Amino acid sequence: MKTLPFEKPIEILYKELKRREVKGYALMGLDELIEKQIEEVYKHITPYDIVLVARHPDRPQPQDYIEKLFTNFTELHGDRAGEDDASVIGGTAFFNGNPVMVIGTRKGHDVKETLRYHSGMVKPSGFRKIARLAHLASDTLHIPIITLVDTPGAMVSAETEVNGQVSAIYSAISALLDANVPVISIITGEGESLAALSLTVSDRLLMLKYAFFAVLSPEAASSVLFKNLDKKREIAKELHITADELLGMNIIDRIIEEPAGAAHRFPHIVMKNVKEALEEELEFVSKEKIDILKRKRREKFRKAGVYSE
Amino acid sequence: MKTLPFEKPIEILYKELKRREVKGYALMGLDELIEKQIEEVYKHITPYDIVLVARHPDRPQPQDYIEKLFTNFTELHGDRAGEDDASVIGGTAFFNGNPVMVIGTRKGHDVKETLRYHSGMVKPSGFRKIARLAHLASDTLHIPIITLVDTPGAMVSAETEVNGQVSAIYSAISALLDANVPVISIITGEGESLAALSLTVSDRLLMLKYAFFAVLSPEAASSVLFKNLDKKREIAKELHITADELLGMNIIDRIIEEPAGAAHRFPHIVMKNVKEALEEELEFVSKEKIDILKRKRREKFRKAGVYSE
Amino acid sequence: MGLFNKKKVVVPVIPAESQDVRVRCTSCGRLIDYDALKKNLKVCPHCGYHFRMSAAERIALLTDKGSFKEIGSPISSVDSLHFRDTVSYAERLKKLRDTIGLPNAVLTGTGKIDGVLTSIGVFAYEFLSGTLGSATGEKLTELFEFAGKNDLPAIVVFSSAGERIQEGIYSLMQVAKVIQAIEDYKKNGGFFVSVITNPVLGGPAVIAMGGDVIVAEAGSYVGVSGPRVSEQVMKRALPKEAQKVELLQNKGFVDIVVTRFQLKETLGNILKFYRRWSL
Amino acid sequence: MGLFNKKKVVVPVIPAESQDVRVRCTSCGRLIDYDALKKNLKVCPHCGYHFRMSAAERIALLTDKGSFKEIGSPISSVDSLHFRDTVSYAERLKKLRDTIGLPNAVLTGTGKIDGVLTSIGVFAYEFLSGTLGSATGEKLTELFEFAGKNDLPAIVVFSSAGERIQEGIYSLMQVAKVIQAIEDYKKNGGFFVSVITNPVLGGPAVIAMGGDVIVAEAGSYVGVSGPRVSEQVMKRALPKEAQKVELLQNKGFVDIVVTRFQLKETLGNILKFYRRWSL
Ligand SMILES: [Zn+2]
Ligand SMILES: [Zn+2]
Repeated sequence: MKTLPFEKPIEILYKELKRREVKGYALMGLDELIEKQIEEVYKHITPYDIVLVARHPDRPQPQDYIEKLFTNFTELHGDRAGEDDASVIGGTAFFNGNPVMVIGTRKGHDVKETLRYHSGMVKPSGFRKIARLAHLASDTLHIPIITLVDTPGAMVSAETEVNGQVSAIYSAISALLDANVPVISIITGEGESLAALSLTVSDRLLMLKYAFFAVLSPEAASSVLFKNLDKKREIAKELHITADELLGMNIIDRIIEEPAGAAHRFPHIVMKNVKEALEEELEFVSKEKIDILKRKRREKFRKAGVYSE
Repeated sequence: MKTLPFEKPIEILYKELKRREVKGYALMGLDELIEKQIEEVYKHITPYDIVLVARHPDRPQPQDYIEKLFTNFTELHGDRAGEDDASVIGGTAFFNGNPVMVIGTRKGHDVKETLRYHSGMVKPSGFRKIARLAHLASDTLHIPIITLVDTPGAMVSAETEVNGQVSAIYSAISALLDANVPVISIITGEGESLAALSLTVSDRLLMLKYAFFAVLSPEAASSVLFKNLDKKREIAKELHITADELLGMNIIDRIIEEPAGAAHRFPHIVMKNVKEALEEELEFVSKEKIDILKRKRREKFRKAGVYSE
Repeated sequence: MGLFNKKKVVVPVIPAESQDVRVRCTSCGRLIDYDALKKNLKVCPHCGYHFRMSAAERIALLTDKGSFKEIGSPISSVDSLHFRDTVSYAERLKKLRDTIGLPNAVLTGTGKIDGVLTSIGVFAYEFLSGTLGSATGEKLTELFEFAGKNDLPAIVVFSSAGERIQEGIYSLMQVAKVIQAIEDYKKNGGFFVSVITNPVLGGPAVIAMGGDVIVAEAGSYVGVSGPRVSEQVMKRALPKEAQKVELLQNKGFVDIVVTRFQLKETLGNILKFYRRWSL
Repeated sequence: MGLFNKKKVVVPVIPAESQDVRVRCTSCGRLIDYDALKKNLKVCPHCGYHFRMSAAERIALLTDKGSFKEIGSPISSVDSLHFRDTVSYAERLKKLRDTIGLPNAVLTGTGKIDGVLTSIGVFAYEFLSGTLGSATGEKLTELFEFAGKNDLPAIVVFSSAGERIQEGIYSLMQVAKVIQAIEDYKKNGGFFVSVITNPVLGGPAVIAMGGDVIVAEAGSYVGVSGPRVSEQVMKRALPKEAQKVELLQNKGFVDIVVTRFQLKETLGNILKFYRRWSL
């Protein structure tokens, strides 16, 4: 497992642990020490450290949650306009016995997957697929929509620009704004820029403890504001991108806990936490009338922002 | 001017006319003879002759009617999905002081134009443009739609198939079926196959005297049924493609007259006839309530076809 | 363009009660025992090539045993234009009624798929290549009207060479007629699942694109026209690969491509999601 | 890719009351008399390059003389996150209020265009590159609400570098907020005309795509992000041509591309078609 820079103190202990195991020495409480050290390290985690945790290649991604927490998943393909974007996965599935439409981004864990899903950067056809599946769930099947978000943003290339990237993003956002069914979103890892927005227009927005949600990546922000990447750590702090901060700002509705050491170390615990949170949220929205849910969703976006009159 | 095969008897007289003019001889009634000969030839015109007339390169095409009969034309471009198809021209314009959305196909008169508009064969983006402009006229601007049809059909190529030709045709047809404004269609030349259908879903369907409207071209029909082109003339008859026949079958609502010699010889007369017909039809649909128009449009298609119970 | 240069494959319809004991596979050329082929859902056991099925076979494949019931009155194609090509259309129709016993190119009814009651229409390719005539258009229209009235999902299994040339412009009109029925049905809460089997061309292909979900049988072709019309219109051959459902899935126009073995389960799985969540 | 290798051009904002008598054209490099440039609508008389206009100039260009009236109360951007980059955001805002006299990056009001009364919003690029902050989002939302209540068409002239980074996630939220306002407006019979001027990036570009008709000023660029963000995200430069409106018109995303000289007439011509036919 790749150790992140801020996890250095843990890495040394891990090495010692491995050495003792190999030589057959007694652990003498080293395992407990590691546990404590992990807690200590994660107690002082900074916003930019969280960005790195959120991007850890072994962190569970939306497709993993779909596989583990949903049954009867039928993947539906295509934007009906020229492409099927592999970075967006969506289809009908049962969650806890409830029929839902689940839509997620997909980054991939290894080089092969990463290449295939172009690192989870969403193409115009991906946004159009989101819009299409949202309409199908809302207008035809009448089933709730669950979105799972882990994306470094919309793809930016000559191809995606001339294929209508901005136009496609519009269609995804407006489809979810208008959905006549409950929408629950979970940011599981990276939640960057317009791509993240286009999947988080929802009635309930949840975030994993070590996920982040930002108008753009700290790297891009540093690049725009300072013309270099040196300030990405400082900017990460300025941007207010962590679950704790965003809950305080009323941008998100709930934090799904992760143990110290994060989801890449403890995927099963986090899966369970996501499952429980989703169960509760789905029960919650199921009890509300759709008119009231939609009114609240409307108000949430109508009121978004801070300004002075 | 290109003389068509069945017009041969006229060509000889034309040559004699030219010879006399060059030599300075008296015409001695030759011009009247020509007039009579034209009438005679067009009296015996066959369905396949009409196909050739409809395809005459000098025959006025939709873009010519737009230019001559409409004012303040603002061309609107694009399908919002990846392309602007030059074979479909559409936009807002005034006809006789009335704001309308006019949409036509475009074949081109010379080699350069023909290449640019790919002979009026409509691409997926063309059908999507038709759908988009129909929605704009119906749902946003609330202005009548006038379609002008002269097309050898939908383009069939690897590119158009993978860009969703059939899906795009569906969107054009359903947009016009559903339009909440009057739709008036005029077939001015070729009206072939699904491309012609997708522009003739209307409240009033008019045809020029020497236009034709067919499920597929006589050549293609001969090719499918006889595996060669030898029977195109016979099949043209079997298919019932002329304005006279289609009026009798209640497929079209009105024939716009052309003088013997047809629109390529007398464009000004035909332009005037089209203008008058369109004025009357627009007045007619303007007097009807849209609900009633739509109910009639629905019934027309609900009842389409002949079968036995 | 190497990808597009495969040879044209002619697909024979195997009569349900063939006298031949062995059949040569259209794709791999091997000889297959006919009974074995039938037991294998008419899929070549050697190469996986999907042979064509009749409408009756298709219904047996997809609906739960004994659950299929035809709906509506029988509606017959008629020779409205007194059309004649190599023979007269009237003669063709008479012969078809006598031999295959269908009055038009579509069979419509209700049935259960994995226990879910649905309305279903199946194109009969054995009836003039499943072409779309007036009677077929009327039956499809009635299917969607029936589905709407009875709050049922609608499935149509397509297989068609395109418009019924012998019915001229009436055939073309059916495309708009059926689309109108589909759009009405969908606007009033319907759920339409298109199933593409090999091949679906012309008007029926346009109609198939109305599916809320589009499922295709592996190796099928769907597109605006067949090779003859394409060559006539474009003055050049259409690369057949461009109409293959596997490619069209990548191009975003087909939701799911499955083999015949998975088709029923896939459809059942989708139907289970229709209006199952109580608002 | 030769098409995509043109050099990046930096576009200066020329202050309305410049002290310089001559300006060097960003595109052709020639010196232009400033008064002549202003008289030529800030279009280079040599090469046709369109210099940027301030919000006030844009309103003067498009609305009939004396017809423009601002709507709503002044709404100011605030430093909600106590954001600091090279300087603090609070300081930036103070300085902007003192120098250019705008409280946020958009000016909204009503005016006549060729005699047709319309609601109109104009992005002020001179206010932090027209970036989309909370105050800007609120003003745009109010514009569409006003247009809906008063049965007016809505025109927005876009020019923006994207999201207001200094307002963090609040800036991103404005994209959904304004789209919601646009969709409500359109559903209730509104008519929204987007005008793209150089450049429109990020969230504002997304919002601009909501236009029922999209008009663009010649030579403008519109797309998902600027060169710096693109390079950061993709690890390679974005060919700028891909965001050029002339290309995007061919790609079907822009209805009309016109020079600045034709812009007002074009808009007037479109507005004349709104609800002019009595049903
Ligand atoms: Zn085989
Ligand atoms: Zn210049």
